[in-house]
Amino acid sequence: MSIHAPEANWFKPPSGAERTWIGLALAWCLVLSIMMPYWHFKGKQNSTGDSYRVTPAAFAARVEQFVKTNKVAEINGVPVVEPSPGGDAYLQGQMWRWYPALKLRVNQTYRLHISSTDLQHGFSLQPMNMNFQVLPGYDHVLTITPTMKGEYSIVCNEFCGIGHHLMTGKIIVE
Amino acid sequence: MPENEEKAAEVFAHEHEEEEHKTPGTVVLTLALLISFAVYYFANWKALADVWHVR
Amino acid sequence: MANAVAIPASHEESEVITKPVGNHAAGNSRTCDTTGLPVCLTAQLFIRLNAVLGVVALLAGGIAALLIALTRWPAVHLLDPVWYYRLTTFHGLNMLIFWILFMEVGILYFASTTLLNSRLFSKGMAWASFVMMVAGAVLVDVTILGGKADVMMTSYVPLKAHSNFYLGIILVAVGTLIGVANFFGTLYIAKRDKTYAGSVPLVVFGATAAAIIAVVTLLHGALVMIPTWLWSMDILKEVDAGWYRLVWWGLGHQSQQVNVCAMVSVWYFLATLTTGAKPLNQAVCRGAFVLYILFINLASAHHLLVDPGVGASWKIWNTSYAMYLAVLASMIHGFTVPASVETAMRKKGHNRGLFGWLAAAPWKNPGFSAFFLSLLIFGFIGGITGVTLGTQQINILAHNTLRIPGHFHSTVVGGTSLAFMGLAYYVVPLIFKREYYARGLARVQPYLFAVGIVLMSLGMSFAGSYGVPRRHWDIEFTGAQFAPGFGSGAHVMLGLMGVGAVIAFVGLLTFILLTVAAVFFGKKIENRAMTPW
Amino acid sequence: MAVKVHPIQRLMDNPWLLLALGIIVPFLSYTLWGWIDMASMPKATLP
Repeated sequence: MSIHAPEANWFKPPSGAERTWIGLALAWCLVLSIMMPYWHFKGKQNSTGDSYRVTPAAFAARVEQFVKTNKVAEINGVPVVEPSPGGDAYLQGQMWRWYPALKLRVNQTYRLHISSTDLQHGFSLQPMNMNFQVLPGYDHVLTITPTMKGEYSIVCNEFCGIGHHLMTGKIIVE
Repeated sequence: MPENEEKAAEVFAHEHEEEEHKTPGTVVLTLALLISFAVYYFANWKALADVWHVR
Repeated sequence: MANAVAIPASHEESEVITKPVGNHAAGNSRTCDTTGLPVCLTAQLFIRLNAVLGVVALLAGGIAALLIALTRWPAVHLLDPVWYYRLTTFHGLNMLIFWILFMEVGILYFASTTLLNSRLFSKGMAWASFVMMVAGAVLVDVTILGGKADVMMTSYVPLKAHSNFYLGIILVAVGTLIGVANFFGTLYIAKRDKTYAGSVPLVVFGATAAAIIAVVTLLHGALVMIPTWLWSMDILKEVDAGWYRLVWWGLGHQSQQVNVCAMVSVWYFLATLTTGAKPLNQAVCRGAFVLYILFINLASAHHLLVDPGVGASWKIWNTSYAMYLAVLASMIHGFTVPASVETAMRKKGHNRGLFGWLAAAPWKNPGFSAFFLSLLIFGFIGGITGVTLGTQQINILAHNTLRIPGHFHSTVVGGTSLAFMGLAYYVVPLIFKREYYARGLARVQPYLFAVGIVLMSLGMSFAGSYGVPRRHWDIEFTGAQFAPGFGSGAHVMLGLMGVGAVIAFVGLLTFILLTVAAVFFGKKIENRAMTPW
Repeated sequence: MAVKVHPIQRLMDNPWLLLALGIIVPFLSYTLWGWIDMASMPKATLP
């Protein structure tokens, strides 16, 4: 009984169906654990946590400079900025907007720096549905390659105060 | 010594026999779990392979 | 009992044992008329107190649950944003922390006294623990409802709440830690006083695993909450956002691993109580608990898989709980628990076909149905989604979407809470010594709750697969600069979630009303066994 | 009567050893390693 003390010498190796199941489960667990390193080397989607320490002020200044030099248009009063293919792009999360809007070329790779100047935010690209955490003080660098053309929205999926659900942004891929 | 060991093995084998349980229903239940697990898990890898490349 | 001096018991406890037994003082223990197990009356008092407070927290959190679910159901969209975010904070803390911790301290007291035939280590510590937990929980709830802590359960810095919010959590954590220490103290005196021979029973072993994980959890809680509390009072200048997340999840996720351990112990307990099941192999069951103790806490990394600051090696190693050894443990329990029931039922002659034993199981006993449904929901929905979401790269698709609450509502609610409800159907007759009214309703209640939670979890999970964020007031983005919007599929799923939530709430309310009625007004059980379910 | 107890059973019968291991393993693997990762994060150069 599981509520009474077991017999004095209860240790015995598993047997029968129980033993088979443990073997099967262990094999499945090994498959699970091999999948991650496998994808790390062979897969195209990885979150490696590439990041650098940065002050919010320094990051905001760099974003401003990026907007000034690379702005190509404006939508809804938000500057649309086009980084050079293969280069660095900057995105600032703040209460409550993603700044600026980005214009990227399909199948080009960018180093997308994301950080926050106030609270924690959640970068959530829709309807592609890719999600990354954004922290103040951390320059989170995603080496990203858009593989499909289209207009994508960024929503915030980390609670950041009362206007959280209004925090949106845009990425256009051409 | 070998005799003792033999005896011990015998006792163990005997206990073993007594303790053998038949649980075919549980086996089917857990196999169903394993199969649904594998289907959901690999469907997610497939979905992941379809999004933008990132590192 | 034969040569006990016949002193009439002065109060309701008619079967109180009036001479010292084992390490119990005279008049401080009784024998349960149903199970024949010894009950320490000090432990009994605190099991009752903790159970009552647990149910109060469950009711508070449950009302909030209904309101926020009706807000996230786009067709209803009930609350304004302020109260939506406020009650989401309130719901999380009352359900995930208070309800569960109160119940778990009660379970620890029960397992270490009754099942080990021992007295409780310290009445003073039990009081200290209880008072601190209640004070902390009240402080947190008052601060939240007063609008001074709209920070979600996670209170990620630099989002700041009133200092009383952090103080309340510290009080709850320290109070729980004292309760856990009381458990370890009882383990120690039981061994010293030789109240049992050989190894502890399996349920006590599982409770020990839960207690060990609780220690790790609460140490992380102290480590993160004390600096944050100082920061909220401007004594400390800054708490780093990444550091906070790392240590906070050592509290936030690990506390849920305490639930897993406690729940599995309750499965074994209820399986024994309702079907006479006994574990096929003690070494296998205990070995699985040891794997939990060693590795399950690494799963806190699941929350940091798309975070900056921690590298890929750390993420992969920890998210796999060191090669998925804790998943292996759950899969082992997932076999041994039903296998023990199957063996017990077959021994009783229910041998027809593959599932004759299952069909003949006591499905009308809410203790059994709650336990078995908990097992199925936890395994098939909670386990599978959890491991998938917790895969380092797959997390890119899931982080902070509704898939996350979809997962943990099937583990913590469909799993742990449902199992604890099943436990209550025995705790009330055996510890409160009261009968349930409306037993027909009690028989239906676990099914009602389970169906609601399954619909709700699946609705959330699949809405999250469409990208719907968690903790989000308006997925129509009314008034936002860019309005992403979500398709009809997401809306259907959110509707499913809403319907499920309403059904689950009805099930929850049924449970609470039945239990409150039984505890305060139920027919007393004196000198007789409980009416079997 | 001295019964030979299997070493694994002896380990499982010792809650204090399990408590120590249960604290040390996650602390080293999750918490300390995590801190080291964060502390060794370089400063941003922002090209």
